[in-house]
Amino acid sequence: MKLGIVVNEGPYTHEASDTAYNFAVAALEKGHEIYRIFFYHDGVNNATRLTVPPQDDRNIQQKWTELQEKHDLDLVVCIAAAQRRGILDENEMKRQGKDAYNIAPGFRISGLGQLIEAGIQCDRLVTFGD
Amino acid sequence: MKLGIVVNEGPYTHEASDTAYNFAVAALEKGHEIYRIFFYHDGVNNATRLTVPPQDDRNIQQKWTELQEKHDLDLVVCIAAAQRRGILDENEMKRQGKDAYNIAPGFRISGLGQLIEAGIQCDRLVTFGD
Amino acid sequence: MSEGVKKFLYVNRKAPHGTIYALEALEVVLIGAAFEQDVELAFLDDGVFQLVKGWDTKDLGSKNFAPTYMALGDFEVTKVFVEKESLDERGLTADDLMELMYEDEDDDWAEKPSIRIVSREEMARIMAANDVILSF
Amino acid sequence: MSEGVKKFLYVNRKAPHGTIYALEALEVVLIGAAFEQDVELAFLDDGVFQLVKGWDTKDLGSKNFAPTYMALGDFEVTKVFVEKESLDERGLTADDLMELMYEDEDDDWAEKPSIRIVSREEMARIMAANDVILSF
Amino acid sequence: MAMLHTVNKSPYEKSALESCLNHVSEGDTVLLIEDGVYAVVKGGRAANALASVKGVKIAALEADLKARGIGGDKITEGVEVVDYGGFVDLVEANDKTEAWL
Amino acid sequence: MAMLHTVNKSPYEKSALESCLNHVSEGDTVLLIEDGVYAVVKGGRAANALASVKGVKIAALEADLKARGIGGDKITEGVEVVDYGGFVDLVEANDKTEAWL
Repeated sequence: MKLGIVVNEGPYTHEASDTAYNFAVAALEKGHEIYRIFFYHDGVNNATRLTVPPQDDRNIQQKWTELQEKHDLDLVVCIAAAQRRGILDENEMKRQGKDAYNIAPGFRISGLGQLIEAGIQCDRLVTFGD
Repeated sequence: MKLGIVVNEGPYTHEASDTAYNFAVAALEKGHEIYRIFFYHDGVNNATRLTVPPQDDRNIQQKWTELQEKHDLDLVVCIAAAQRRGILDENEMKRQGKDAYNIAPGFRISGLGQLIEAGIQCDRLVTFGD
Repeated sequence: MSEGVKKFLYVNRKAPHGTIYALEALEVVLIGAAFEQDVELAFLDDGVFQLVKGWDTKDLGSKNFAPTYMALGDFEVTKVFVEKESLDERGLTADDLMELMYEDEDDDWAEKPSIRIVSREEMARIMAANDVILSF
Repeated sequence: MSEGVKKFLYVNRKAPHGTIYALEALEVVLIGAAFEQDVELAFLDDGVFQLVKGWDTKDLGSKNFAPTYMALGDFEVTKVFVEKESLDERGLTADDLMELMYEDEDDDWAEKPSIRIVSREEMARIMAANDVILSF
Repeated sequence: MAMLHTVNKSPYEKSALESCLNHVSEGDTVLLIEDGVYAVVKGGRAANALASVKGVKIAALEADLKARGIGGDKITEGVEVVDYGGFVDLVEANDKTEAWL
Repeated sequence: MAMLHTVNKSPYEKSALESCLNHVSEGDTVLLIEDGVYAVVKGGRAANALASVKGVKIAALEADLKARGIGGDKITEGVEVVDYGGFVDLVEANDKTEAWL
């Protein structure tokens, strides 16, 4: 089946992003297609490359980035939610007159339409959040 | 009285940081001393200068920064919680080998001991969170 | 099934102001309205508090987004289901809610209420009858 | 009052793993142990799940921080109160909990259990008797 | 050693208020803030629970009530409405504060 | 039109499971994940509530049970334990998924 996944919480704070990641891995192993993973609400915080988790803990952002590379996934960060929470790519940095950006490799920033479109295109939409 | 304030949630996502801000303003207006405001858990997300809230909404980070300037407040961001969530100052950026930092003016990064010390030094400790 | 019109249900179960879910859910609904799918909104549990009228957020200092609910009709979002049992438990009645209206193009643009109070059983059937559920 | 030894109570009411509060609360307790204040830990409501033994977080992929609870005694955190009513409601008994021990320096370093099961009424008195409460 | 308890959770979504009321002592104050103020809506299940607690002052934060459209005769009897300044006064008047998060 | 309902909240802290069980239809499946798995602890109040629901399959995610030390005879009867692959299969086997957040 063609899957859409929605991630609504930040890494570490809430288990939702671990669950979403493990679910995505299991779906890929079973040969399903992941059409898109959409990060909304605090979920946009999965996409900052500035995290420094403790040495003995997982690096959730890095796990997403590696999964994206391996399977050419479409990891979309909602632009409105990202602006509110200080997640910017280089383009947004310039547009907003900021002096730094923090998006991690493998994620792209786009609009909420990408969520609706995933709902239309996918056989199933699965939401992880708080 | 000498007050310590703990803020445990990020701006916008949860009302806790609004409540803490409004409480701090009211305490200052009544002539109380705010010994320290400590940002823990997702509360560290109050301290990113990269947020771009909608034009018709409040800018919570900026409100904290201005309150700090006006009253010379001690706004402390927990270093462990901040690392997990990608909030860095210039020093941490260098130490961790990162290429950008995002802390807003008026906040400083320090250890959890600052929270305990506030508990010891203050007449009252008031916590806002989820 | 992946190309036709789908029935989208937005399920709102959280109170406004305390957390951002109500506001960010509305942002999805507004964007979604442009996609010409069938759209229904469900308010149950603490979600019914979102529709209580008379908000004044000035002292709190946050944005008053009540007008966005009032504008849903203009975005052709006209099916708003509110669960009666959720209202009852919380001491609320239909009179406590905002009056959401829309103009019915099939009935000479007559103004009609968007909110329909439904029982818990009907709410379960509404959930079962949709294709895609977005939960907030 | 601002310079003497204070009685700190850490109130843990949330389950582990689902959210980070349990883990980050422990980090505060460990740092706080260095400050030579009186320290007590309270576990009630879903907080009692933090002490259930037998964690295996491998499949989940997160850090297993159960050993940190086991090490509390070494940090001289020896007063751990667990509410009986909270255990009962959740189908748990004292036997389901980790065995937290400490060495009593006043009793020839005898090994003693840190956990004390208390009633809801006693828990209320423990809260009332402390100077500073940190809630997680 | 009177205590101020703050509750910021909806009593219909979370068990924080119930747990708080199970642990208050006589002479304490419970201040409802944020989504906690939904407990005062007259005729609601939670308002009935509040009414059954004796010897404890119940207060609610005005800004949070107003933001949510809860005012006047929608507020159950026995609840004191305070502004942020009143919140500060309650913190001062009690020996310590416990947040029921 | 069978549905998969996911519940990730502790039934002792939040009302999500209760509301979910009030809205399921016959033939649906409820999958407990994250803190939702605490509902299966035998002898707990929530396990009794689960047992009263008829015509609905109850499943729980193995990784979340194991992380929390809930296994073997601590799990109440009638609960199917599934791994992440089983979660994916449940998503496929049902027409749609509703998350009770």
